[in-house]
Amino acid sequence: MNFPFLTLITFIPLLGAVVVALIPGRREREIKLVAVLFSVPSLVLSLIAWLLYAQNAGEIKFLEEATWIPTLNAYYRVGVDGISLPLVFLTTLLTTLSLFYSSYTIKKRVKEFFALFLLLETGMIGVFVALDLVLFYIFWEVGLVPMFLLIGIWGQPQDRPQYSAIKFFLYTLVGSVAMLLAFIAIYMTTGTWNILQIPGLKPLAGNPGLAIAAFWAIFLAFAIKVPSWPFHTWLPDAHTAAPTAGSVVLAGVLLKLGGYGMIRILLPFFPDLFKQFAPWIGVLALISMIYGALVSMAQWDLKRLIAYSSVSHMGFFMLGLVAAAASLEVANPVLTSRAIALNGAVLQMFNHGIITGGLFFLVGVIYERTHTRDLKAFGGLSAKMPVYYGVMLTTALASLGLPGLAGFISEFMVFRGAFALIPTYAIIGVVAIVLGAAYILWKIVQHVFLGEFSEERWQEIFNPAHWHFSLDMARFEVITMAPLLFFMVLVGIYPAPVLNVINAATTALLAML
Amino acid sequence: MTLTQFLVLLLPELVLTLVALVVLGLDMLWRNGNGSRHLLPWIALAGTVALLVAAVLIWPLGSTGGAAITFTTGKDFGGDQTPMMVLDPLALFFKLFTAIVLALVLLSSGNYVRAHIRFHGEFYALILFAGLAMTLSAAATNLLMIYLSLEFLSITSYLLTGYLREDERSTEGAVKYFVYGATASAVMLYGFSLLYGATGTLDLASIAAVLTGSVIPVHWLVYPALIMVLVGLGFKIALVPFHQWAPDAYEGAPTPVTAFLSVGPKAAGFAVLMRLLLTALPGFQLDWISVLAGVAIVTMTLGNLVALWQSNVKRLLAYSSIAQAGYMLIGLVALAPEAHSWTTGLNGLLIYLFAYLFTNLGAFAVVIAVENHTGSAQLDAFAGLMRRNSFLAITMFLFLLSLIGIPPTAGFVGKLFVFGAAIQRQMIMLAVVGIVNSVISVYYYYAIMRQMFFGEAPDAPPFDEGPGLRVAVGVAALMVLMIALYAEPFIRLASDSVSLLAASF
Amino acid sequence: MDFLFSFTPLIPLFPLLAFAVIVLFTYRYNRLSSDIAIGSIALSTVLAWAVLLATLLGGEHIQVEGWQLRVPWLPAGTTVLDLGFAVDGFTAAMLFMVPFVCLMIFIYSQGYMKLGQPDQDPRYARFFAYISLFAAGMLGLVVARDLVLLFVSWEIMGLCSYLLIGFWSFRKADDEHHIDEAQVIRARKAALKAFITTRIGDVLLFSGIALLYSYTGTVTLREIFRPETLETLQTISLLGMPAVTVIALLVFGGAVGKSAQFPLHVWLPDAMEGPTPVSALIHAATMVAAGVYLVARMLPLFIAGFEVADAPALHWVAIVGAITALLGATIGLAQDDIKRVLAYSTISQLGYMMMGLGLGSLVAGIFHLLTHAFFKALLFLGAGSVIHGVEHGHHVAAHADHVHTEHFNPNDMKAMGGLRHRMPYTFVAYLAGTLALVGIVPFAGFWSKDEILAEAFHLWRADGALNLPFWVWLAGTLGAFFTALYMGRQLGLVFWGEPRHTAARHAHESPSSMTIPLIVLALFALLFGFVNAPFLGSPLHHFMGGVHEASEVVHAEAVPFNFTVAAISTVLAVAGLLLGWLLYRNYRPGQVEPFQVVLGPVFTLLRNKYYIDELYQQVIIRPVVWLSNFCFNIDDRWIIDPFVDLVGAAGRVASDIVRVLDSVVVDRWFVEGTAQLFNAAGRGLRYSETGRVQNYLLVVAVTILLLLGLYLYF
Amino acid sequence: MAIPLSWWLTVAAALFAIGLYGVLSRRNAIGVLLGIELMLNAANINLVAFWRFITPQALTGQVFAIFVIGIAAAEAAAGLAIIISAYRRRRTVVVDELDTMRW
Repeated sequence: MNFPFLTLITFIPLLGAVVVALIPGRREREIKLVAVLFSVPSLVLSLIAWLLYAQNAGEIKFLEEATWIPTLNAYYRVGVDGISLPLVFLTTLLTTLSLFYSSYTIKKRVKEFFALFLLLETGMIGVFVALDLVLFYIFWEVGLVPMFLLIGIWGQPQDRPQYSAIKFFLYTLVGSVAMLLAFIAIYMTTGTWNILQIPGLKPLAGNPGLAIAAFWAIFLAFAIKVPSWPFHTWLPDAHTAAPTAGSVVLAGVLLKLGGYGMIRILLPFFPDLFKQFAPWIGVLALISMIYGALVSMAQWDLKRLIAYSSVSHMGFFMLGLVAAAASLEVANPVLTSRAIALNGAVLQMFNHGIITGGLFFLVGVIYERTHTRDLKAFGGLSAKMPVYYGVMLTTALASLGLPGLAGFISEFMVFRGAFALIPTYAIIGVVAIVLGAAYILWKIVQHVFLGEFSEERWQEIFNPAHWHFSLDMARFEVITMAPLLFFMVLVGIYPAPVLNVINAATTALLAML
Repeated sequence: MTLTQFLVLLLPELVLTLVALVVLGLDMLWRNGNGSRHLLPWIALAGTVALLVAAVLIWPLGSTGGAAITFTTGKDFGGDQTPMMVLDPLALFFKLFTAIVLALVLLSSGNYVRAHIRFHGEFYALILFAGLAMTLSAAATNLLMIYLSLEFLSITSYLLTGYLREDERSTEGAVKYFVYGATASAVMLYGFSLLYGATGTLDLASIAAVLTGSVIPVHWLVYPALIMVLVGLGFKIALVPFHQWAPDAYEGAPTPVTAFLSVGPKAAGFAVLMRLLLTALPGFQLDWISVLAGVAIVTMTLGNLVALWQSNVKRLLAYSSIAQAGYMLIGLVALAPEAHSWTTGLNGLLIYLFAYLFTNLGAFAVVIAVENHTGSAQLDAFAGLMRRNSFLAITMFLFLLSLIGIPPTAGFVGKLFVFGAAIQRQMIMLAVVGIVNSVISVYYYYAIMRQMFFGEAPDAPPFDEGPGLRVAVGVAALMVLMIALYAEPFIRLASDSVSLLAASF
Repeated sequence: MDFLFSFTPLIPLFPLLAFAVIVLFTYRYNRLSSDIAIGSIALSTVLAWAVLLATLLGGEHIQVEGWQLRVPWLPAGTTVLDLGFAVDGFTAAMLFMVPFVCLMIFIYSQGYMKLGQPDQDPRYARFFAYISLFAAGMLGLVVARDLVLLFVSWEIMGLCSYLLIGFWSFRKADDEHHIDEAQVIRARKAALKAFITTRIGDVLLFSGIALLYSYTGTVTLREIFRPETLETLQTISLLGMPAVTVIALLVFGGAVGKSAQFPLHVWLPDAMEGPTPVSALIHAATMVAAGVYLVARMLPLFIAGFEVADAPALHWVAIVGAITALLGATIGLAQDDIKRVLAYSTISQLGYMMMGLGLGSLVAGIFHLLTHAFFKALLFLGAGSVIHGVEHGHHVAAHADHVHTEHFNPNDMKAMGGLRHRMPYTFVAYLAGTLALVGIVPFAGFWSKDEILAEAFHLWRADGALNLPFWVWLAGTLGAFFTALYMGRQLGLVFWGEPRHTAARHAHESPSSMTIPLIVLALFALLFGFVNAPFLGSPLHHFMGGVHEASEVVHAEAVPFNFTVAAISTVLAVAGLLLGWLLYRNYRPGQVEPFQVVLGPVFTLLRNKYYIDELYQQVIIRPVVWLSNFCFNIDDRWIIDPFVDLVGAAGRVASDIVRVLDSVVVDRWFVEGTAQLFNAAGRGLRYSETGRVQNYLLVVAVTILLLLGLYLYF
Repeated sequence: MAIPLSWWLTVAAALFAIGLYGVLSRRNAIGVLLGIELMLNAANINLVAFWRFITPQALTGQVFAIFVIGIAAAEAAAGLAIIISAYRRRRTVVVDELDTMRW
């Protein structure tokens, strides 16, 4: 396989960003078109890559290597396996959808928006494909900057966008600089940045104190991104302030960067330490799950609610990860349990991307019409916007883990693994499922869709002059949601296509530790 | 050594001197009403190019081993050959460095000078002379030569700082700069004298030799000497607590000069510091490492914390440059003798300097452009820059990222190397302090970003920065990216430049 | 005939397709939609009965071993988890009842939702979509081969109950429909209550399944019930108990939620807010049956636990069942809403089934489940028909005299009376249902209830002491009496005496689309009991009794018919029925209720359902809501957002001092404390920059002296 | 009679201290300038003294001293120029009053 899939997937958007930047700013139509078109190849290629990959199990594929900074022994090294591939696809999919959606909804500073968004895509994909710590770090930070601007410039004034933007920026930066030190320390002992080799070289094995410091430093960086309690507070603000597409990518992909990092770097580099600290990380996971659910139950701002629900759902992910890391045994029954847990974790990331991404699109749908997200302002919409009700209900149910939809599969696998390996945590964790049902149905469905529809209230929030599409979901909104719904149902009913890829990789990974 | 050798080895300096004099002369000729004065900056620029060329021409002579440049004292005095300067990789590096600094400063100063300064020729000539002083100081291997070149640099800097005679801030800054600088150099000179007394020689290498092999109990003199020398050099580099002149001088000076001051003297100071400590005082490692480590921490922290409060961008960047010097110092403090490892600290220092050169000069170029337009360097002058001149805004953003140290920018590579060195030497504390500081620094760099991107300036029309500035900013931005994405040649350059030093250590 | 089995997957598939088709395409065309729904369920019924036939003919090996179909579903590490369908005697028996009852209800709904009439329900099509999905869920549950598919169907039913109970929880602004604001809110609350309450049970079941899967590595029922698997489960210890017990309890928890057993029964009565057919569906054929079915399916697990544990799950099943039986029956005495009475009766009947299973008798429980499905569906549809009639009467009356506009609750039994003349078919059917429920020979209820009681009695006599079976038997018998009592009361109030309201006076018989299902079901209520009548040799026993033989722990032999038990319960039943009927036949509106006279304060207690709802409100719901707000405050007000504000503050510090000073004096101690750190530091240091060069130099001098001092010191 | 090195050094140190004191204490810029000159000359005394006592055969110390004298002159010139231009703007040569730029 010498066709440079990943390089193209990663850098075509960058090229697109440049092209967009060169188009004169007033030609908005062309800009939007070009931006969307430039995001499509990556999507197609990543899909092809997935299909090609599906046949062969476990190991890294589409590997590309080129010397980059010899003195630093840093390489341009990219490749994917079953863990990163779904996430790459997720990224390309959500980006294309976001760009498509935004081409209808973004009105101000169009050129900058689309250029930045494509740049952001490059950064995110890069993180998933990079197999060299330096490269990884660079992509990691590259993604940071555009998102910072997206939030700051296109955020709604009432949500203090600049404040949220800098908060997001600082939080992430704190984590990543700590991570940088840890990476350097690792390089000192192993002499390589190669993510695939380092686990074999037992980094910092000689220096326990430093190893622990490095472990927590890296953990911090990823935990902030995931985000795990108590590093989560940038999330609600960032989500609330960001424009719809921004929130979608933020929840759909950026959170996954952290999760992916934990699986790809933290776990393989320090399996023993991870095992040793698993109890503590597990506690964090539990707190994230339950606390996140509780807090989102207290929200009256739709976006904030979903943001906090992300905290809860990524808690599930961490629980699965902890379960997988809680034992290093590779004898079969245990290995299977660990693999299931890790599969659940990875799938949870994928699902959360699809579902929560969708939820944010749907918030956008109502926000674009009414310019409010206050749950108290709605009610009885299901009669007014039946299609919207149907779509939102499906997505929401997927989010609360209703069997038959995507969310359930990953939750089930996570808990399957957790019950086998860390029963106590699992028993506590299930509370989050009940709470999940509570805030989704009680807050979202009840307040927005059920109840009495009041015409006058509607009149004061909905101004037809500002909305040129149909009252119920417009065609472009339906088109945006369709692929996501498709995956929710597909994964919910027949997850094998996705899980085959993931399972192979996770099993290989765990067996390697 | 023969005159020809002598001339060849000094070629870059000679070229530079020549051009400077030519500029002065032409200024005289064109003073009265002749309209071709606008050529002067380009001539000066040509001079820097010539310097570059010359440096490249004699590169082979210096790159290997290095060639000593000696002055012969007269027959009646024994006619011994006293080495005064050396043409070694480090010296060459700084010749290159100087050429770039001068070029960027000259490019970005054109409009400003035309707008604010009466005597163009003198101004450009002075800048060239300052550059000359830099190259000399970087090459000097003899206390006398060091003192001379640094004084040369200082005096030119004083004059440049006070060049806006009608502007009281400028003159005030100059006075302070002068008083502080003169005192500091006097202290340093006293230190030199003690060092001479302790060893009986002014040549760095022989000082080391004497100190290592000496029987006479003179070591007690060396430490005070060391301290006093540090005062002088700390003043040049603007290390805390010898930094306080910097903000005033920077704020007062004409902005192009500020740009120069924020890079040139610092670089010279570091060059001398490296050479002096590593060549002359390797034996006193423990002393100066511990002192410098402390200085580095204080410098980073104080620079950043105070910068949080500035509302004038020039002053803000002044403090930022103080903090940056702190990061660079880590490279020297955490220098790793084993030259084979990827970061010897010293090469980190040079890479950082190089990255800093483009980043800071680029940033100042943008400030100049904005100031040319709004007539102010306050933060709010940057409001809505993205709408008024997106090129400047984006590049400025890039420079700020580089100052923070976020990839893919040059600053990241620099930090990678110096922090790497710190970790390699197990000086985790230093690295952590550095990291924390670079996070704090985000706050005030963000202040500028905020104005540029989020701030709204209703009645501010778009403007054009003019060719010179555009080139300067463009080149700087390009290099900032290059150094990060195609780091190899720069890293090698830096490593080679310090290889001799590290080896001699 | 075995080829018939290959149709099994289609049984749940047809309604599922109906759902999809209606929701996606035909939701605009009401009649077409309902026809699709009815057609699909009819097809399922046919297939189901075909499968039943095949099972009957298949004889022992099919009825016990069963037939199954596997599809690989998801890869799990080195193993693969596969799903599938299975049929055995038990399944077949369920397959006889479920789709058929559903079919009846579907047909009935067509009339109830007023197809083609001016006041037809605006979301008629959607209603049929939902009930189709509901049926699909139940059928899927029945034919599931493994716990995952079972759980999927299980949850789908949960969802449908949410959607259907809340079916009237909103309306178009321009909607002429009869529901009012109050009902909208009630329906909304009820739906949520149902979902969340059952969800609690679901989560327990979910945990149970996950545990089973973890310990046995499989979710396939028959593989779990292998003797060796059960033994491993018996040996593993979890939380100080044998794993098998823990899992059994978790599974039972699920059943408690779905089958509305005490203490999770609270959602069921409120579920009355849904349209009546939905109540019938939930109470008879689908939702609540699921819980019982689950426990019956997992019986080997319980019994395996019975062997090892000292506090076995099986006992809990019996105890909870007994409590529920009494609880429901007693509360039923004091309700005025015709449907609520039936709801509580359902609760208590479910209690009976649990008792039966709790005593280890699969067949007793399931037999009662089947009979109950028929007569309870009958009763609900009958009640629906009554309500429908009374409503109609109300409309007529309203049109008759225009002054008549006060709020009117068509469910209120005290507003009815004398309906036996106005709605003869309904009356007859209802009577049949009542007799079946009360347990009068030869109606279905008699046989099934009697078997449970007989079982208990038998076990008691077997060891003699006043053991658990005795108490179960006692509870059952008392329950039987109360059941008869409240049904007598209901008959008296609804069908006898003078009409107590103009609406009742104008009430009239429902359309045939509603009455025909009533009649059909009435026949079943009368005859279905004989499928397991002892004097016929308990055919059902032979048919499905053996399904758990493989596990080597369950032994199902039919208990011989016990005359004493039958006599006692019958006598009590007749007595209760007559008593209730006599007391309430001539009840006048406004007069004090006879029971209240007799029971006094107890009656109030019953009327308020033992205040359990209020209790939960105080003990569970409020604390949770409080906690969530508490966490939110932590997050947003007290700790973390302030911390974030520190970041923001420091960020603003850079930009301009004034705003910083503001943010420094933010009225939160946390910011105070921490922001000071930065700002003060910055500010303080800043003032070292006095602008006076000599101060600067002084600093230098001091520094030199300091360093020299250090040097001399060391 | 030869005066021992230590005496010279002491004198030089004293001179240096006096100069530094002058720099720190004089309010008049010219006075400050003089203080600096004193410090420079203190260094000169050192240089010459060390030359005489340690390396009489090589001229380095003396040469250095001479250079310093030259530099001092240049420095003074530049300094005076600056001070004068400041005086033109402010009509004062009091260093303390030059504090428009601070924090």
